Amino acid sequence: MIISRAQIDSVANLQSNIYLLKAYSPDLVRKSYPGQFVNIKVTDGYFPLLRRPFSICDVEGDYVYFMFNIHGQGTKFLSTKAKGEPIDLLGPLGHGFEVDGNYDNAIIMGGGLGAAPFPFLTKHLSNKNIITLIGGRNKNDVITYGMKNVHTCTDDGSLGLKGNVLDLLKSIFPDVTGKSRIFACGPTPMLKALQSFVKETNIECQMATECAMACGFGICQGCPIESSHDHETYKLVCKDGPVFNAEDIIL
Amino acid sequence: MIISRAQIDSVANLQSNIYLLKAYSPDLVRKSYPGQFVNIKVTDGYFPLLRRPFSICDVEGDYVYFMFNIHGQGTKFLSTKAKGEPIDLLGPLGHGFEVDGNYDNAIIMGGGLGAAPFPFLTKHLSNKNIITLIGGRNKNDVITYGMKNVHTCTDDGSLGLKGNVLDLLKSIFPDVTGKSRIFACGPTPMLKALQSFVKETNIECQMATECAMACGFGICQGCPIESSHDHETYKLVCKDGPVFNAEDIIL
Amino acid sequence: MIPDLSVSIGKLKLKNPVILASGTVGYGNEISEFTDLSKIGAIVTKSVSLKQRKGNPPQRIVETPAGMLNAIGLANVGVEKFIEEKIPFLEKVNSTVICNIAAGSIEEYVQCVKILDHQEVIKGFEINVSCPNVKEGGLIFGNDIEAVRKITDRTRNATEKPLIIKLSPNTSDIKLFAQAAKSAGADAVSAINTLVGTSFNINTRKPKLQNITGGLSGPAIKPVALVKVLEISRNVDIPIIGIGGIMNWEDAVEFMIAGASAIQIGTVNFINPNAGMEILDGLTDFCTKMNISKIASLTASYQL
Amino acid sequence: MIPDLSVSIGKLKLKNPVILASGTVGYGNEISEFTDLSKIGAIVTKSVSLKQRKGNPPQRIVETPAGMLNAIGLANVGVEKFIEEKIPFLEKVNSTVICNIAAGSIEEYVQCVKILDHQEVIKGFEINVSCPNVKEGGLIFGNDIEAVRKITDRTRNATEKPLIIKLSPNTSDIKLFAQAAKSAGADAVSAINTLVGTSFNINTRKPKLQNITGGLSGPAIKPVALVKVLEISRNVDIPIIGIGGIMNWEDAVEFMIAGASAIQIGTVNFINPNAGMEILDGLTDFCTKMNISKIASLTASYQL
Ligand SMILES: Cc1cc2nc3c(=O)[nH]c(=O)nc-3n(C[C@H](O)[C@H](O)[C@H](O)COP(=O)(O)OP(=O)(O)OC[C@H]3O[C@@H](n4cnc5c(N)ncnc54)[C@H](O)[C@@H]3O)c2cc1C
Ligand SMILES: Cc1cc2nc3c(=O)[nH]c(=O)nc-3n(C[C@H](O)[C@H](O)[C@H](O)COP(=O)(O)OP(=O)(O)OC[C@H]3O[C@@H](n4cnc5c(N)ncnc54)[C@H](O)[C@@H]3O)c2cc1C
Ligand SMILES: Cc1cc2nc3c(=O)[nH]c(=O)nc-3n(C[C@H](O)[C@H](O)[C@H](O)COP(=O)(O)O)c2cc1C
Ligand SMILES: Cc1cc2nc3c(=O)[nH]c(=O)nc-3n(C[C@H](O)[C@H](O)[C@H](O)COP(=O)(O)O)c2cc1C
Ligand code: FES
Ligand code: FES
Repeated sequence: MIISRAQIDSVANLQSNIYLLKAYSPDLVRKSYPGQFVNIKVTDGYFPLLRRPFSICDVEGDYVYFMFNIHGQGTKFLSTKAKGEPIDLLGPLGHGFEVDGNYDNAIIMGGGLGAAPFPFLTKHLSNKNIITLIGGRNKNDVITYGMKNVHTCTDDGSLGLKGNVLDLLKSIFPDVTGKSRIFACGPTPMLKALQSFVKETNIECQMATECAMACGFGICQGCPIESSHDHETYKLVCKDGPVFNAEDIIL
Repeated sequence: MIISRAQIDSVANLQSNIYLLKAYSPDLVRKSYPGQFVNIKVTDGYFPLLRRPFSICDVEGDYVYFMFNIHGQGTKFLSTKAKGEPIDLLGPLGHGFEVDGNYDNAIIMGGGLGAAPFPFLTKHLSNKNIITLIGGRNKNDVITYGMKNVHTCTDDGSLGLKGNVLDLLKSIFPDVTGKSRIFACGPTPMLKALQSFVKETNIECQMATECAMACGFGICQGCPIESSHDHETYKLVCKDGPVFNAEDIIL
Repeated sequence: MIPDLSVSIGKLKLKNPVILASGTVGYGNEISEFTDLSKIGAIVTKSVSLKQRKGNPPQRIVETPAGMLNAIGLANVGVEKFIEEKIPFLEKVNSTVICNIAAGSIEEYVQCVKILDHQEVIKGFEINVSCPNVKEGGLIFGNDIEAVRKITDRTRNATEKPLIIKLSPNTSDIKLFAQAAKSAGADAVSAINTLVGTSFNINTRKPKLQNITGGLSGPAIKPVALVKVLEISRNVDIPIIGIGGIMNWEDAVEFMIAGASAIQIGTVNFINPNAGMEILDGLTDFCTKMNISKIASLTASYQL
Repeated sequence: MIPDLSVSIGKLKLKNPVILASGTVGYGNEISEFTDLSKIGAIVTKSVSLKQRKGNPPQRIVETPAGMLNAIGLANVGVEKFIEEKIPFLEKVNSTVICNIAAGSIEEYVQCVKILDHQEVIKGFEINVSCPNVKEGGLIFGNDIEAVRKITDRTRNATEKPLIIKLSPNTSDIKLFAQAAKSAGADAVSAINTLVGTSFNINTRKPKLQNITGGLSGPAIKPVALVKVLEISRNVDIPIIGIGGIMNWEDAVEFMIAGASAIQIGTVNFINPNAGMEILDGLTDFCTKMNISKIASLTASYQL
């Protein structure tokens, strides 16, 4: 956990509303792990006041990548950064995906910008059979950047299967042999549906969650998530997560 | 009085900390008069919240110029504007200098950024004998851009007379023949000293004043200035000024 | 479908819920160069007092993070000049006028209302019991439930026109004040006036405002204003005009959801004097998109 | 000249006036990765209550213009775990600890103080009578002078250590509360806790915070916090710890001028967890430049 005064290398427009920010930050890169995130100060001053959390999308040499869409004012500011500008990155934060273990198939499932952490994760899964399932509302939403063996789906059928990623999973799952572990990231309704599916089918599943955050590293208590095991206290998305085992949390 | 969504043509660094912003705004130019000002929205959103008032420094064709130094966050934002960016200008505001009248010498006196309105004023005084007196703390502060027949002075003697603009005025005044009118702009202590000088010497004098403003056009009552004549009510710098006859106000 | 933007604030009917707040539009003449006063729901005048007031000496304005402090001190032309010099313009531009009144004594409030009651262009009174920047009345009244009750009661007897009491946020329990206003006969309450604040120059160690303290307005106070509106709405059955940091149509909708029947915009007028019209357009689009046929249905539609 | 940054808050002596505010640094462990807790004036713990508290369900955080709302609901580990799990770390890093206590009853406050009084690392207690986000105690206490007096009196009898009462800004007359705290034996008051506020999602019409209302902090509230400090300073002879929207050393100086003997930083820690050290550096430079040999001379040095 450091504050890195990194330098922007580029902000590229990947597709429609999706941007990829590349910044030079050797110190951050060295410590980063897939599924972790960084809390970014989007302007110099205190407006907007809070940092914005983004998954570490990828690392390459001394560069770190973030993927985002223009959502509100913070991401708008980010999208206008120019080469050479400094950017203040606090991270890496939280617990990422657990890739080690005894399984054959790494099934990566992302909805919309849930794809953000997967380029980095993909690199760490080189010894597994990767199956990537990416969904979106329509084909402009489907992000496949930096992923392997991708199957797609869309709500409107404009690309891939017409349906959501869970439908997609169900459609391919009968053909998958060996032991599987699911790595998921996306909107809460998607994660919820997936959670009950893996409960029934008993598949290992890790999911990256999201919630409003003030600090990102455990000092504000702003990011509670209900634990399945201990009802006396919440877990913190920023510190105990953002990646949880599906059976450990109540969404 | 309009809100003009103008376009930045350039922001040039004139000297040390002094910038010149050039914007395309035919509609504003057409209505402008020397000594008037424009209330500028320095960013897109509401941060900083208030507009910033700046004298109309000059107009040229369809372009309007503003001169400023980096003072706080607002002027910092202005200094980083790039060609083609839009800028929101509310103006022209207030009453400017009265140039008409029966006098021979137009004595222009500016301290520091008080020089800002004078390039434009100079153009409107083409049929007068212009004598321009510009002072600053040191030579980096002395702005002579767009002015004619300039005499300078500095507090530290690094340029021109060592002393303030009033000293400079006193030093040249014995040589001035004919009827004079003074046009002054600068820090309040300078204007105060000048005010008592012209009272004693009975010289016509108009001075551009400054004060904190919220609206710039008379709706907030935020910019009072004491009148010499009516003590029951204040005048408003933004509407009744910013240029006043020296005898009409109490500084 | 063209949504119906009209709203009722007690017996005061407005063509739409967007009102320009007292002290932020003078008496309408300057701002009319930027916005169409005949289309805005209503305009509230700068607080008028019986006699002309000079107001506080400068500096009167300080910018703060997402807000501003003002200590104007109720500078105004007084009732007489208001009638002679300001009302004719407001009549001419065909705007719906709510006259805001400030006073140093209960008697002065009543006299002002009586003198102004005959003016046809005035469609209602807003009683400012809450200005933090004058010494005699203002804050002291605004923080004293008995005073608010008395002022409401006495001004109520002086006019049949809609009577709105403008409440101070600088109290621990605003609903009690709303309740007092209601029980003494007010048609509505406005919430909120500015929060008391200050600011120092660290080099001179002097307050930046000559008056030492001032009133905080602008986006910074929006969360506080919203909770005051909600608090009144949940506890007192009286129409509320929501005020405080409204910059755009989204903010306006938020206040209506929290309980406001109409909203006032203040500080934003200084920065964007056409904000009122833009908010109106935004509200129209929002209602259309959301299939809201009557905007009044937004009022207190919170889902708690 | 190296300026003397030490300050006294009643009988509590600190090496400098920069304190990390309750609820914004947990129990110190996470933030210690970014800042040197042994160099900071003091750290105030997250409010501790007798039993562990789960706190409010999410969403607990909303950003607002130049501020944020929180409705954490005093989530904390409880006194027992605090002693077992948190105090050892604070001892190890050699930080000056002020323990903040929250409770639902006067008895609970007293019990907490009694249990914690033996802990040597705790150099003083800050009693939170003003949290707006819990139902039983909090706001109700904070707005009731008698309750504040009783809590102060009873906790005073439970400890000899410096006792600081943290005041609510959600009252009309904070000086009366400071006076009550003083007369019941408090060594100092902290001002201010957060302002009550809310925020709605205009599409769902639900409050963004699950708790409906939350506490507003950050730069937005600075002018309000400053005026509360000034008000206490001008009226009550008690040391004040100034809190509210402090982001940098200039803000810290402003609070000291307005009457604060020391200051606390809260929200800024979330954004810049090393802000405390940066403020210290800024204060040192400022004192040096201005030839201020003792920073304590800034306190209440306002020129009104
Ligand atoms: C652990 C984590 C990882 C994330 N990774 C990514 C990523 O890789 N790419 C990406 O595009 N987005 C990601 N998000 C969501 C991203 O943080 C928000 O889209 C972003 O904060 C929006 O900021 P804004 O100023 O543009 O929007 P605004 O709507 O203006 O933001 C207003 C406030 O709401 C908060 N907020 C808004 N949306 C969200 C959200 N979905 N989750 C949490 N807080 C929110 C903001 O932080 C801010 O405080 C992640 C969120 C979390 C918690
Ligand atoms: C009629 C008029 C004409 C002006 N013309 C010029 C000009 O041509 N060139 C120029 O450089 N400056 C001019 N100024 C001053 C200029 O407005 C301020 O320098 C500018 O507002 C500073 O903004 P900031 O955000 O950089 O500083 P900040 O210190 O961050 O501003 C904080 C607040 O204080 C106000 N403020 C700060 N300094 C002044 C000041 N001197 N006068 C009024 N308000 C102030 C700002 O408007 C803002 O609200 C003029 C002021 C007035 C009233
Ligand atoms: C400069 C200024 C002057 C004001 N004068 C008055 C006034 O005379 N009477 C009054 O009732 N309210 C007055 N107000 C308060 C506003 O009407 C409004 O209640 C407050 O500013 C909050 O709204 P806003 O955040 O939209 O500005 C004034 C506000 C400002 C900023
Ligand atoms: C997320 C959060 C949690 C807080 N929790 C507590 C708390 O447990 N006890 C307390 O006394 N104050 C608490 N506070 C209030 C702060 O200590 C401080 O009084 C307030 O935030 C104003 O200061 P700031 O503007 O610097 O943040 C909390 C503030 C925030 C933002
Ligand atoms: S975001 Fe602050 S504790 Fe998780
Ligand atoms: S600045 Fe608003 S009236 Fe002059």
